[in-house]
Amino acid sequence: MKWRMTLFGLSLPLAAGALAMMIAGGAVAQDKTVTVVLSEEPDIVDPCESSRSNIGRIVKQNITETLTEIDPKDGSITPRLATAWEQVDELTWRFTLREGVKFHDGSDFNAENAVIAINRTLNPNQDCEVRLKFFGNIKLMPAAVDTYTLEVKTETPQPILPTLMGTMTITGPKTQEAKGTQNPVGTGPYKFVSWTPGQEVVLERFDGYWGDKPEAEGARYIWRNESAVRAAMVATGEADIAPNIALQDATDPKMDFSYFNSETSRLRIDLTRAPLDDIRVRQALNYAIDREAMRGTIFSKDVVPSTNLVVPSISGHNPDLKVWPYDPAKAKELLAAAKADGVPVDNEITILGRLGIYPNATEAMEATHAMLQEAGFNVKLQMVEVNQWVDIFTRPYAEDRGPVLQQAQHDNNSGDAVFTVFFKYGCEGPQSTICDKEIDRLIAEASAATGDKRRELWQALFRRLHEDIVPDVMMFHMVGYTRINPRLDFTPSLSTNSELQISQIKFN
Amino acid sequence: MGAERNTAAVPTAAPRSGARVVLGLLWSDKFAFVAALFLIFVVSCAVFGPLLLGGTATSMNLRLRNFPPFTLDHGWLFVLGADSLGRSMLARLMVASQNTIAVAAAAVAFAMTVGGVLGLMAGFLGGWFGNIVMRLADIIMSFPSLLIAVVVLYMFEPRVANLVLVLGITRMPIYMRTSRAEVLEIRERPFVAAARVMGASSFRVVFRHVAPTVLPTLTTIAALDFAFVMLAESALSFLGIGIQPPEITWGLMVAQGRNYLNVAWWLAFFPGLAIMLTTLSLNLLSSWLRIAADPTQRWRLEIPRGRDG
Amino acid sequence: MGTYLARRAVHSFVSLAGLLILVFFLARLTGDPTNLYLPLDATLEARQEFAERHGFNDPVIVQFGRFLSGLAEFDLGTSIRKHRPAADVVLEAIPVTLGLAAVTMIVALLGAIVVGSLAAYRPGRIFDRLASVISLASASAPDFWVAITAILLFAVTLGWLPTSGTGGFAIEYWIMPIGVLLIRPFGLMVQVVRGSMLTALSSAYVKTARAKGVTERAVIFVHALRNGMLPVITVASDQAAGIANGAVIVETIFGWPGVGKLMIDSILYRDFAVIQASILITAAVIFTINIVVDIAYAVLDPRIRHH
Amino acid sequence: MAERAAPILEVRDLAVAFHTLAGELDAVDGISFDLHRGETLAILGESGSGKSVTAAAIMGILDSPPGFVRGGQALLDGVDLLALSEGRRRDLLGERIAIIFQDTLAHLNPVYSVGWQIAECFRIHRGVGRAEAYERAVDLMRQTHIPDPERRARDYPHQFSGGQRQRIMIAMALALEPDILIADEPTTALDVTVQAQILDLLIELRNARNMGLILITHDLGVVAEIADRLAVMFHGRIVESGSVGEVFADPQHAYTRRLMSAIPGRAPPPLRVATKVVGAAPLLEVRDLAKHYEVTSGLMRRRTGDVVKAVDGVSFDIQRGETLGVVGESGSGKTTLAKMLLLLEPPTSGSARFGGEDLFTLKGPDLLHLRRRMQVVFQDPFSSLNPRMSVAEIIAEPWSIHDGVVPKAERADRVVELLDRVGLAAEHARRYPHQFSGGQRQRIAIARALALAPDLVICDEAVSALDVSIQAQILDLLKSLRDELGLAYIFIAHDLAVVRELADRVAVMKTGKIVELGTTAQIFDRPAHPYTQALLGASPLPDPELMAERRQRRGIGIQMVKNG
Repeated sequence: MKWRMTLFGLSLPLAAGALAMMIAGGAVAQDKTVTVVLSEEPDIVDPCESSRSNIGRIVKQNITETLTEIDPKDGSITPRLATAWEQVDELTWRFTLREGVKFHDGSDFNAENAVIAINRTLNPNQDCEVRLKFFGNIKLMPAAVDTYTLEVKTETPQPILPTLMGTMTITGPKTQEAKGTQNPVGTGPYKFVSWTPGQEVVLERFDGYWGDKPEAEGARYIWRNESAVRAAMVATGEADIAPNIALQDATDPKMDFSYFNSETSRLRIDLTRAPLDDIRVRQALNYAIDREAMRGTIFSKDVVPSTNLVVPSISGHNPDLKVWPYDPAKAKELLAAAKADGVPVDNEITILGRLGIYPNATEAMEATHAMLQEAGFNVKLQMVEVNQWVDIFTRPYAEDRGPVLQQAQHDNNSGDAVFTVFFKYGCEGPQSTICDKEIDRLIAEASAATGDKRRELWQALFRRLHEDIVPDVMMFHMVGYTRINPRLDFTPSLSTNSELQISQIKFN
Repeated sequence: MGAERNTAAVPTAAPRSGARVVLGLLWSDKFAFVAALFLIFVVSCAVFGPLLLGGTATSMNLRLRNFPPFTLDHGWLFVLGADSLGRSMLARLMVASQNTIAVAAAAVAFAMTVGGVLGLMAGFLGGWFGNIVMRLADIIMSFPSLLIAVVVLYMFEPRVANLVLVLGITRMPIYMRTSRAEVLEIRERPFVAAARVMGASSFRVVFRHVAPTVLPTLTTIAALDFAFVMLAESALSFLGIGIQPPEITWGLMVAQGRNYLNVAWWLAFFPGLAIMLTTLSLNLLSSWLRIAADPTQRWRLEIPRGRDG
Repeated sequence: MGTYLARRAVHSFVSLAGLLILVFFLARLTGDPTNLYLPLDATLEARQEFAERHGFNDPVIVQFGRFLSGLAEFDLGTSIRKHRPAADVVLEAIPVTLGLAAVTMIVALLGAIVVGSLAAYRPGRIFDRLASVISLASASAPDFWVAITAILLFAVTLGWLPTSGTGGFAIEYWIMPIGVLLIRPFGLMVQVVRGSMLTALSSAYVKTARAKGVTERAVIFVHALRNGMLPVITVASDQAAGIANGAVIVETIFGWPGVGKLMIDSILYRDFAVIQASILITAAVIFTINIVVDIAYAVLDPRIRHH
Repeated sequence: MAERAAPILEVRDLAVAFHTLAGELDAVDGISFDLHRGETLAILGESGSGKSVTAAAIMGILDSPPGFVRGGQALLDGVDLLALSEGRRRDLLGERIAIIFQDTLAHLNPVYSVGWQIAECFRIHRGVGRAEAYERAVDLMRQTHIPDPERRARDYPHQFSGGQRQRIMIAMALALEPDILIADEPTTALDVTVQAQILDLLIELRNARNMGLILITHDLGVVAEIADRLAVMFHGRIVESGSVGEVFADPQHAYTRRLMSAIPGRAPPPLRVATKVVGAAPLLEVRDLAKHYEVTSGLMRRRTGDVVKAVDGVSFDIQRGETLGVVGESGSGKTTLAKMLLLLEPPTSGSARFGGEDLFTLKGPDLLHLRRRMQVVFQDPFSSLNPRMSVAEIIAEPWSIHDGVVPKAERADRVVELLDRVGLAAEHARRYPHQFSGGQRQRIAIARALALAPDLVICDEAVSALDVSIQAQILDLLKSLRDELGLAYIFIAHDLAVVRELADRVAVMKTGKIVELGTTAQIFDRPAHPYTQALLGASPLPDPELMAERRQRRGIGIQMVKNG
């Protein structure tokens, strides 16, 4: 009994100072295996789900590789399993494949096997997330021209097909047809050893890898739900990397690194419901939010107030747009003007938050709620779990809905704004609440364009959104925190949100 | 008649005024006395807190985010520190007591009433009805309460009333079982038989004779259940299907504070302490009540201090 | 006794059937899982196809029929989330939870018996008051709070124990999860032991034992304890069932892949097959515990044995 | 007296008090007595007189708290038991001084076999091994005449009858051949025939071992049967003591005299003729009434064919204003009979007509109306009143069940009237049952039974739980009510003397049948059935001379110690 008393009474101050007192790496295993602690157990280790972050961190570019690789810094495309590519005509792309690459099971990597892998991922009878997320409206017809030349035909012009191919990993030809393989085989620097459900996933270095031999001999993935526990595990040396810890657990600058995680947070405004259908009300909403007060408190000090729904590294981001200043007086003025014109500004607006959508999501909404109230809005706050949130967020929308500001976060790490705009702002977009002819025209034109033209069209689109429509209360380009044991030499980057290349890790 | 005097061990003390007796008995159990004071304080917070401090509890000041406790630098309201949005912990605790107590009391009362009545009827009527009630208790007990919560709160709004319903349903089986077991014993007692000989209906027997006898046992369980309900409410809040901000309960405060355990321990500690002290007080008081209400045990409170025992 | 057990088994079976029906239909009131499995940007057709493929478009009663015919062949369906048979997923998790539950209950029971008995031996004394207050307080402590504080203290600051994880039979991995898990049952059972020992110690046969010259220790632990155990066992089985039904917090925080965490995730992800399988299997475990408790009653109390 | 050895136990100025609501209450107020080897000292007193507390204090098993020894000594061979350390006293308990109790079911540990419990004495005091201790336990059971002791030693207390359990208690107490045995109401709950056997056993063992025996009892008959000396306790004091013969012949203290005169059945049998109206139909006609319980087994509760015949074809009539006594030992079916007549249990077969109407086929309002005419008074006054209702509520409850009997406005007055009728005061109406003594509660129960002005009251062991003097008062009350209100009673009792006091006719029941039915005079003076004769023969009467004679006939040698 007594020890518990002690724990209750004494542990508090101790716990408070615990992390400050921590010295890194108590009993670090001096082997060359990297232990990664994820936030959740992967449901599955099938490469066709590698767009989900905790699966991607295990599989993508470690076990299975992509034809092309997207550079997270600027969205540019670099070779991986394909060494070169060219557009033959509007509907055809041709990829030259790397020679001398072998799968872990000994099969050769060639055009024929690449076709098998692409067809597996895009099999319409499977719910592979890579297909549903990136190839939903696109039909690919791959064919082997010769051993190392792959031709991909499409029904509609796909100017950014090489970027798209950066999202799809190539599995071995003997992988079972149906989704849900327990034994992923690829060409990557690490091969899959075992998955003990509930316990760990183990990878080991693949000696037949085509590229440079990585330093780490293997990788072990474990998972803990609690951010504080993940952070503690790295601190005690039980793990080397915790890719995703909460802001308040990132207390040690020697171990904790922030990185832009390609997410952008916002409140989606439902433009179809009064009083949100009035642009002055929407502007007032944006003026009423004190973003600077939230930065460094509820949000990390490293977040950047946003103007575009895509991060600056994405092609099409418009850097010239102005961040909404905090101006409650202006907000009140706009509201009064709207009211004078008969806009029912007193209608109750619901702030619909989603629990855990990002760290401190609830507090962010509570703060927003308080700020909007301060500015004279009649708002109420409701936090819901994912399923309900998605129901409300996506079409078809309920007929009897009221005016809603919905907490949302968008992740585009695929290099191009096309992965964002149609879905969020097109007339037919599954999560769009606006229908603007100009926007739809820009989407159509930009989708078919390439290069600078494409980028300028996207920028024009974002300007129209930001200045003429105001469909969102823009918040921040977000950061994530990764805790890294000092024995590793590794810096997280924009892509750490979706992959974690063990081969890039060096030891100090 | 004279010969009968003093034959029973029950002395017939001169009647003192009721309130004085109760206070005297309470005073003789110092733990219970303190518990009673604390509960009075909590209840007054629940009644008056939102009126007095409702605004303070929700007024945000991000500069005071996670302001540490035990200093008066920002006035007495911040003596217990501030939460992650810089709101006064003290004010929030006092305001939250209303929802907390209301939810817990309503859920426990619901479980006790519905579960108790079902158990009474099951015990008294027996047969197929009794069987159904007992199977229902089995089912609820092995039914994950979270699923009930998700069902109710998905289908209806996450309102306080629905939360009470969910928590109430999940706590019902213990009352069903206990009251049934007690009824099986009580209905064999002669005073029940006497009532039936008089021609009393089953309804009368159950509610006039059996129910009042079962009640003290159920009340004791209810005191313990208070803690479970408050903690369960906390767990539901954490999973996103309980009370949601801007409403506050202690459970929600604990759930929210858990993210800050290593930087601002007071966020979860004080509401947790409040839950703990409240249940502790309820239990101390209920065990005192059990003794004080039982004439054969009451002497325990009457022994002068310093004596053995 | 044999018939009694048989009757209990029939009751359990009826409850189990009722439970399954309820779970099946109630789970389907919690919304369509499509949203949770397909990316936000998935097209309407993709959503249609998904629902079609998993049979969510059929009337619920048809889905139930399918479930029943699967059940007849001991097929509990396939997890949408994990693409594996739901029964496999649950059976992997069950031993973890049962291990936690068993060790916790043994430790809590032993501790509660000693503390509760000693408290009941001299009611009202300082040990009794302290035991009561501390056990009650610990029974109402938020467990995740205790768990995380314990990790920060014992693993991070002091470095005595690993933060989390399962380590087979290595005792250091068990200490904190068990410690956190037993707080509530322990607190509760101290109360129950105290109460029932209070009754047992004031009963007539204890007077007889004392009159025989039995030592006080034997009076408590031989004469009174066995009589006082019955209500304790009832509560202990309830608590064990509670843990078997999900030591969610401990499983989650310490990374023990048990059935509690599995059930919560399955509910949140609307993974119906796993919800059904885990409830079915844990309920079967719980009913087994209840029957074992009945047998324990009979072993402890000959009056029940001969009834 | 002079040549006798020093007493083995000397109690000097023993005082015991209890903490209660009203402060400290003296339960034993400075009593002194001696006990010699081979002698039986009876301590006689009613409940609350302090006699059991005395025994507990000597043994050191007082409920403490709330009880505590205030002063005095209990010298066992000159060693003060009350001043010993706990360990030293423990060594003497069982070894030199032992005790047996009344309620054997409660006083034996239900979860250990009786053999184990007896053997424990050897294990703790003599360090004897498990197997040998068990052997000795079996042997003791044989000495106390338990049949088949080898097998039965493995059984548990609840599997024995009350008499056998008392033998086991005795075996356990005598295991280590103590010098003193305290028997605290050892036969009170037993049937008369069994009681006689147990008393015989006690005397036999006392003589064989030359023990001192302290017999604590409220029953003058038991005192007369086996005691040598007698101490009468009243309000925590010994008010009178001396040899049994002397005290019985010439009681000095007023309390003792009252006690002697209160003994039921001492007065000549009543010469009462029930106000029988010749030719009128009987109030209640019972014909071939039977209650059979089928023994079931298996999952589907299949009948095994075995039948327990609790009541097996009973027929009798009761006239208006008549009292029928029903006597029998436990298990004779008398209570089941009452339950059937009260419609608390359905009969298996047979009929009963009450006021010409078929009791068992009535339904709804007719049944409700009939309920008013037949009421009950149960044995246990502690549990037959709802502890959570005030006396007024209890007595008035029948009126809220039967609308229109007494209008609401008049109920309070009627309650006072009824209280007055049963000898209670108006101010009692506001109190709760626990504030009353046993006799007072039984008066309340009677008042409740009278509330509906019934024709018949069934008294199921209505005075069995009461002290003798209270018994007499309640019997007087029942008599006067009968005479004033013309009530008929079915008076069920195991105590023959009580029945003799009240009944016009007596039915003797055995194993579900009425073996003899006749007028009270017939049954008591000229019993025809052997069972009736056995019952009468076994029942102890408060007459030392007569009892000594009887004992002689049963062949129990007694060494009478004549005092003074």
